[in-house]
Amino acid sequence: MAEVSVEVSATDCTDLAKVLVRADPGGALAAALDVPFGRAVRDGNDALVVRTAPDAWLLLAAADLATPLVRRVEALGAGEFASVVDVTHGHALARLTGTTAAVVLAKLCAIDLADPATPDGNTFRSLVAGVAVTVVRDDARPGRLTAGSAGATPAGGRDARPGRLTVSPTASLASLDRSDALGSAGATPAGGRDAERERSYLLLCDRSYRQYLRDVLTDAGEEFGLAWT
Amino acid sequence: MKLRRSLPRPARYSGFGLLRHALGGAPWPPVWRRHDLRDRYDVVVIGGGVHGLATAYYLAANHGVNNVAVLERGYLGGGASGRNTAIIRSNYLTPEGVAFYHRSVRLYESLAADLNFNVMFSQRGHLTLAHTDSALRTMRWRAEVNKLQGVDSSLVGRSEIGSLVPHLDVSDRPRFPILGGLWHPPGGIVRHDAVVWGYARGADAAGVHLHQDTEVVGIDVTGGRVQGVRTNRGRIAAPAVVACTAGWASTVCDLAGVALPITTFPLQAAVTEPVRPFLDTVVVSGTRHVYVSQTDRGELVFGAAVDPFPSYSSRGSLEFTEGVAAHVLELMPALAPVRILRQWAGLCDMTPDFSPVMGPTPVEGFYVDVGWGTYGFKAGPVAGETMASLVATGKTPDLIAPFDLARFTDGRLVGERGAAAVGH
Amino acid sequence: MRLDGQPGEVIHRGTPLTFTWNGRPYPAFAGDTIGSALAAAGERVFSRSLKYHRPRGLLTADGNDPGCLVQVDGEPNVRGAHRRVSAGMAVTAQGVWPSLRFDLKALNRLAGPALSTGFYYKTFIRPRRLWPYYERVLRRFSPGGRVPSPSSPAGRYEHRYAHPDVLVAGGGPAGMAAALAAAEAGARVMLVDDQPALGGHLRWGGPDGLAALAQLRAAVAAAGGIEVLTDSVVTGQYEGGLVAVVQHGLPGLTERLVKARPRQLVAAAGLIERPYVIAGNDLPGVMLSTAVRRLINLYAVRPGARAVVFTANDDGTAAAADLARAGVDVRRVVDARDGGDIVRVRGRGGVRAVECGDGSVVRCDLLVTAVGWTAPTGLLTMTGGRAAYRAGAARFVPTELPDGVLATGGLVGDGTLAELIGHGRAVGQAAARRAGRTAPASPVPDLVPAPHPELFAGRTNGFVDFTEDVSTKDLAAAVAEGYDSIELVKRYTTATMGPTQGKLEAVNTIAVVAAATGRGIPETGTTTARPPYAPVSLGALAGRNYQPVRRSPMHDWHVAHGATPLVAGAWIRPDHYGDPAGEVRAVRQGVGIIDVTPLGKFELRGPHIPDLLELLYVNRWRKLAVGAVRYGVMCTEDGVVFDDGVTGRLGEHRYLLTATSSGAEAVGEWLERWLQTERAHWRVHVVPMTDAYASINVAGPRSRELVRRLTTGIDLSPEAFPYMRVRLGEVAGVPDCVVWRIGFTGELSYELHVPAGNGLRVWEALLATGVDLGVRPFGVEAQRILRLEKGHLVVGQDTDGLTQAYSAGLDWAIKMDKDDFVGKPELAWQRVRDGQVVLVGLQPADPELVPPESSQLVEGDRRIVGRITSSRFSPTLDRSIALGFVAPDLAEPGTVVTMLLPDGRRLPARVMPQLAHVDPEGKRLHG
Amino acid sequence: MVLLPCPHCGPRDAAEFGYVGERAARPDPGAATPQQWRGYLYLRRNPAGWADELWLHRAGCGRYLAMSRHTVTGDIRAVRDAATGGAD
Repeated sequence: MAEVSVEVSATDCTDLAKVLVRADPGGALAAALDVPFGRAVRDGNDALVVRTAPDAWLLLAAADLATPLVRRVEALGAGEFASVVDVTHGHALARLTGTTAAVVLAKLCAIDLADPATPDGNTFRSLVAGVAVTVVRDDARPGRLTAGSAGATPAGGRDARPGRLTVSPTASLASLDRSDALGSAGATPAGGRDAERERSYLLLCDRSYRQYLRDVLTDAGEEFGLAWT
Repeated sequence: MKLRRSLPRPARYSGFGLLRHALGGAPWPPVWRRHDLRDRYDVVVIGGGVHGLATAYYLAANHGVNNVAVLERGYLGGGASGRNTAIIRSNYLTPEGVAFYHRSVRLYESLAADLNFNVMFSQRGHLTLAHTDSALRTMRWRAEVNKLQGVDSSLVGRSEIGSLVPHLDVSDRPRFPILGGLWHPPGGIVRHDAVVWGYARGADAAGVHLHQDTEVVGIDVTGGRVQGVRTNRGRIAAPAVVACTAGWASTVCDLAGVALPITTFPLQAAVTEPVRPFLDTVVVSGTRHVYVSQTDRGELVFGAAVDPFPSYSSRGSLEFTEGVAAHVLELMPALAPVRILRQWAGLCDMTPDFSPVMGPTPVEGFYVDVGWGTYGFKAGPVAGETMASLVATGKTPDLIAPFDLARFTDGRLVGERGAAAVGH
Repeated sequence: MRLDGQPGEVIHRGTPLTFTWNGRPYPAFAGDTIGSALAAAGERVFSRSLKYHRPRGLLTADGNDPGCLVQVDGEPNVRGAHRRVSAGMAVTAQGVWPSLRFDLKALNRLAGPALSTGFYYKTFIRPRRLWPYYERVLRRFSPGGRVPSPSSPAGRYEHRYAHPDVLVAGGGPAGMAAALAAAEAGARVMLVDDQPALGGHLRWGGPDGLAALAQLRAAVAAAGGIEVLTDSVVTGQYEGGLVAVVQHGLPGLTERLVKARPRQLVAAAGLIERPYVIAGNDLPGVMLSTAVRRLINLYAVRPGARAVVFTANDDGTAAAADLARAGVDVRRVVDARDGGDIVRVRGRGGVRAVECGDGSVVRCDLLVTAVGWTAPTGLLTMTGGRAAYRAGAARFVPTELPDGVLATGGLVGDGTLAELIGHGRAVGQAAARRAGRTAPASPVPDLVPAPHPELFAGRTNGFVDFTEDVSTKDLAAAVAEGYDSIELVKRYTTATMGPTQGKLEAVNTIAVVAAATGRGIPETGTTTARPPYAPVSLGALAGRNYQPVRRSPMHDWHVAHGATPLVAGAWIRPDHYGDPAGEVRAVRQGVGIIDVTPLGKFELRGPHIPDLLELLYVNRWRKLAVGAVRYGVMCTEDGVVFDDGVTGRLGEHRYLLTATSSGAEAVGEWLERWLQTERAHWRVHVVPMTDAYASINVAGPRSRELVRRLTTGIDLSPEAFPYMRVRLGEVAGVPDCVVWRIGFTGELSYELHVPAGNGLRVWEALLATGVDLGVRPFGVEAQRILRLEKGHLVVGQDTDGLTQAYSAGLDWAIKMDKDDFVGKPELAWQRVRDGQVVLVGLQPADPELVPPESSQLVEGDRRIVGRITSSRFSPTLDRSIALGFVAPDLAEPGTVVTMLLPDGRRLPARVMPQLAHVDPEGKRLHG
Repeated sequence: MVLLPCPHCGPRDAAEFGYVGERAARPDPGAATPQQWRGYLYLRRNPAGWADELWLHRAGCGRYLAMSRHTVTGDIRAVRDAATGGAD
């Protein structure tokens, strides 16, 4: 069973910019953001727009983009009751990547991580090791958000709609993938059908749990040699 | 009320009797008998658990009222009486609470002799652990109120705790280290079924009719006065009806049109395989929501807080055992290989102030002894004694006066809620 | 005795090893169970029974064997007939004294008749004072192994969630077939079996089934999408379809609890063989037919030399054949189907002879019985399924399955191997379909229980429950005493309540009670099946036991600077840095800084904020100007103080609301509750900001100077930035900081809310910049002293779950002329009620004496008239100070009350004119 | 673990939710008698059957939910976001 010898790694991405948007789901801002509940969509090269609640969105972007992003979104929602708040400092953010990422996460989280239930681009908020965590499945390698705000690799993910939220022509996101090779065969919970690919999850929780999240991921990933990068 | 001559007592239980029966091979007489339903009783008690049986027993034993029926939907002691973790203590917070439970402990102490039935009351001591400053503060509050009421109760430190229960981790390692505890030597455990059977046997001997498999489906009220009850076996006229149900109090009282300040929650418990004796006291951690004791048979009995939402289902859940295990192992890490054998749930009628509802209701002749939350078994004897006195004399005993139903409409709740953080 | 190689044996003769049994070394092969290794070495006695300490040996030779519970190293109650031996394992017998062979507790047998069921209820009653001694003796006879010592190393236990489409519980032929069929249909399958390998009865059923077994195993291995969990037990199905599985034998892991939520559960647990209840049925050497077949075929162990076989079915006949093949002298096969019977087993310490129904006596050392099967329906009935008694087959069968559950194999009925596989396949397909996959809709063939005679108890008194030592006579006596429902019998005799959980003995118990009451088996009914279905360790249930911890951005700094940690809910906070009194003096004389990050913080946006604040606080908010801050008190609808904190208006439609650290979560939910349910039309957004800001309180007469050095863009002059005002600006180069001037400590103080990522930077800058001002960090303890000196109450300490706002001395804040606010009606009525206790400042007459918090205030011997809620030694006043509740007639300033200390001393204290002990006029605050 | 159907997130473990209480209309605080007000504060229907309850999906979408739940079987026959109207 579960003969796995694979890599899984984690990265602390807490520094990324995070902007919370609260608005009427039927309003103009919601229409402009155009992301259904439970989905995360890459918008141009600038932000990952995560619909976290029926009336809430969380925008993730490179570390120095919070302020322009706030302005931009505020402009989209002008005239309606909407709140756009920079919550960059309010959350810890980690990225868990690897062929066994789902197996590691399945030790901590009760949600079905198989493709039919939570495909790439899916997001949910649930308990992870007892803490409420927003999980975003974000396998798409190009344009992947990681720590820092280094150079750019402009390439839309499959949900990309270039231009919508572009903040500035110069600032864009990092895509700091370390490995080029897809991981070797891995195991998934019950079955192993939809597993052998590398997966990547963004995990976002209240900032005060940053160390705790790191500790539990390390512990759960121990058998797969989880390393922090 | 009519006084009936009490029937001869059954064969007395004793070591000698046991030997005689063993050698002679004569069977023991039944602990209780079956009867046809009379069409009229002086008092009908709804609920064949410890409260109902004790009420009936004391009505007959203390007041000579023995034309009494106890109606039990299932089998005697099959509800909360048979599902609780049988912890007895009197170290409550409020003077009212302490006085009441203090009397209960006294009654428990003499119960085996009074009933001629060994209820195996083991006064091995009751230790409540504090993991926070505020828990410690509330414990000191309890200890001080207890002492003033003559109840043996005191604050103890880590080293004393370590010697009382060597398996407890009293170091700083746990996430919530043990800071101190409330030590209550007269507390302990009892064999819950034996208490039920002992009262049942005593009540039966005194002439009370115990009707099992008898469900109350209606309560007749005319002109604001109770007339009797309807059951699945027929109608019974009675000038006095006492509701002594746990878990179904709202449903039963609803039959009489009496609204209650009660929400019903399951309370789960679990028991392990037997292990050799190593735990001599009852250990409670309110902060970590767990209590544990070891029976004379060697099993560890675990309980926790009530479930997080109301239900009338008495199924056990996995989260409960997960939570209990996590908390027990935090307290006593060495127990990891010990296996849970069985889990179950009972129903607890929670009130807003964590105190029972006892006494008359707006319906004349209809009395309640309900809302016992998680502490009903501890109060069984004293509840029976005081309810019997109320029903027989019409006067509310001082001990239960603070627990009347009217306190909710008058806005004078009992202060046990103040210590709720520490748990029962 | 070990036999030559058997075709299906699971022992590895190439890997011999040694373990110890009661201290003596024994040989074994890898693959042996403890029980098989000991049996191979000729041991027959493995334990002593609970009450009478009778010797017990192998009965079932599987996990349920009641006679083979042993201690393995530190682990008690190990199933010795299931656990595999490993080299160096130390196995001992449990609960015997001084030894298994010579057990003095067996003297109990002499008292046998008097130890009849429930004897302890009837004795030890008088004299009362002797009961504790009796109890001590009783406890000494409790069964079971020893728990590990507190210092022994813990194993590693883990949890894992799983979401298979189909979970098959039981890896016998039907279970394997079901798994294969479901997987073929594309379902993700989890196949669980408690044995170390798949196969069920095919493993030990003799050479004929081995080829089929190999085929099935190969097919499972080749199929994609089947995750096989062997040496794993399904321990229960719970509401919501949750299935718990405990996995053993994983590398580096003691056990793993798999929490599976399959769309379909297929129960394929097979059958459990029942013992025969006659006199002597517990003697070592009495075994079930399945036990001897396991011993011979799996472990190559010859179970005895001369055997009698009593059978009512073909399996007994097969067992007789296996025995003969293994070289056992089968002296007689008594067949119940031909009217044969056995009535008694003779022997002491082991079987010596069997007394047959025809009066003959056959000498032997082994009695093998095959008298029927129990379908383990517990897993089904515990989640709402039903089982009914089928008299013709002498067993209960499932009649109604809960939603999401299917059953196959022996649990359902009997059949040939092909029939079992065919049924399993059809059920597997059905499960896949129900799980949303496409599978052929082939009809599920009938699988019915084969006819079987009812053989629940023989003519003599025998043991029904082996672990509890309950006999037919005990059950009958309980019924005669009036404990005549199955639940009461169970409780009175403890039958079915032992470690085998009734799997082996429940049906026999029901049958014997049915006979005793004269009711039939169906009317007698079953006892309620409760989880867990198999015993599960606390370690597996607890798993890694992760416990969330919250830390502020300055946490590591506190640790590095010697802070004593304080566990405050989920947070870890610095209690003090070694010298709380010094920290207090620093604040009163110079300046101190404290990390108050856990303070609840919420940013409010929207036009209806004043409405919300007016509704949820007892005080007034409408006129709060931009830049102003106000203290507020929240009550619940019953007027009880719920939380307090300050709220500042940062902009036209932008406020920052704070709550207590411990109340933060509840306050956030409270705000949302009113906004989402009662006032859904109000336009207010609440954004939790507790973690977004590192919060630092800078307090002391020199705080203005310190803050001035680091801020840009804020005029800190008292005129421009007075008490209870808020400003936005830059601190230590960090933009977007919120600075408000408030004073929980009673000193001039500024609270800085700094974007959390920069918290440490600002914290360190404050300390570095204020060296000449005498700046010191202070912890929660100093803050407690400071606030007590100032008479500020702490909700939850100076109030409790029933303290209403007037009692807490908050009259000044309550604005009854508002139209509505939460708690208003109760507060209106409460105001006019007499007798409410009042919170007052107190000072003990002895300035050195600090009355412990919760000390009671008394009058006369017993009357309680109040209590101390907070007390400390005040370094500022150089005396003890306190807050406390007193009865209203004692609240008059100057009244002397009596404190009763925990040590019994009664000492006087004086009621103060106000709550504040230091600077009641508030000069320092406004400085 | 009981699964509760969140109208937004789908079925989730009960552990993610908080039970708030029976849903009851708040009396007019200006007009209510003590009896009425305390009935609202303390008296409960507590049915062994269908109950109208308020829940919070605490670790999920954070929404308050109006749920009609059977307290004996655990079945849920209706659930909606508490903020969206609906017959009470």
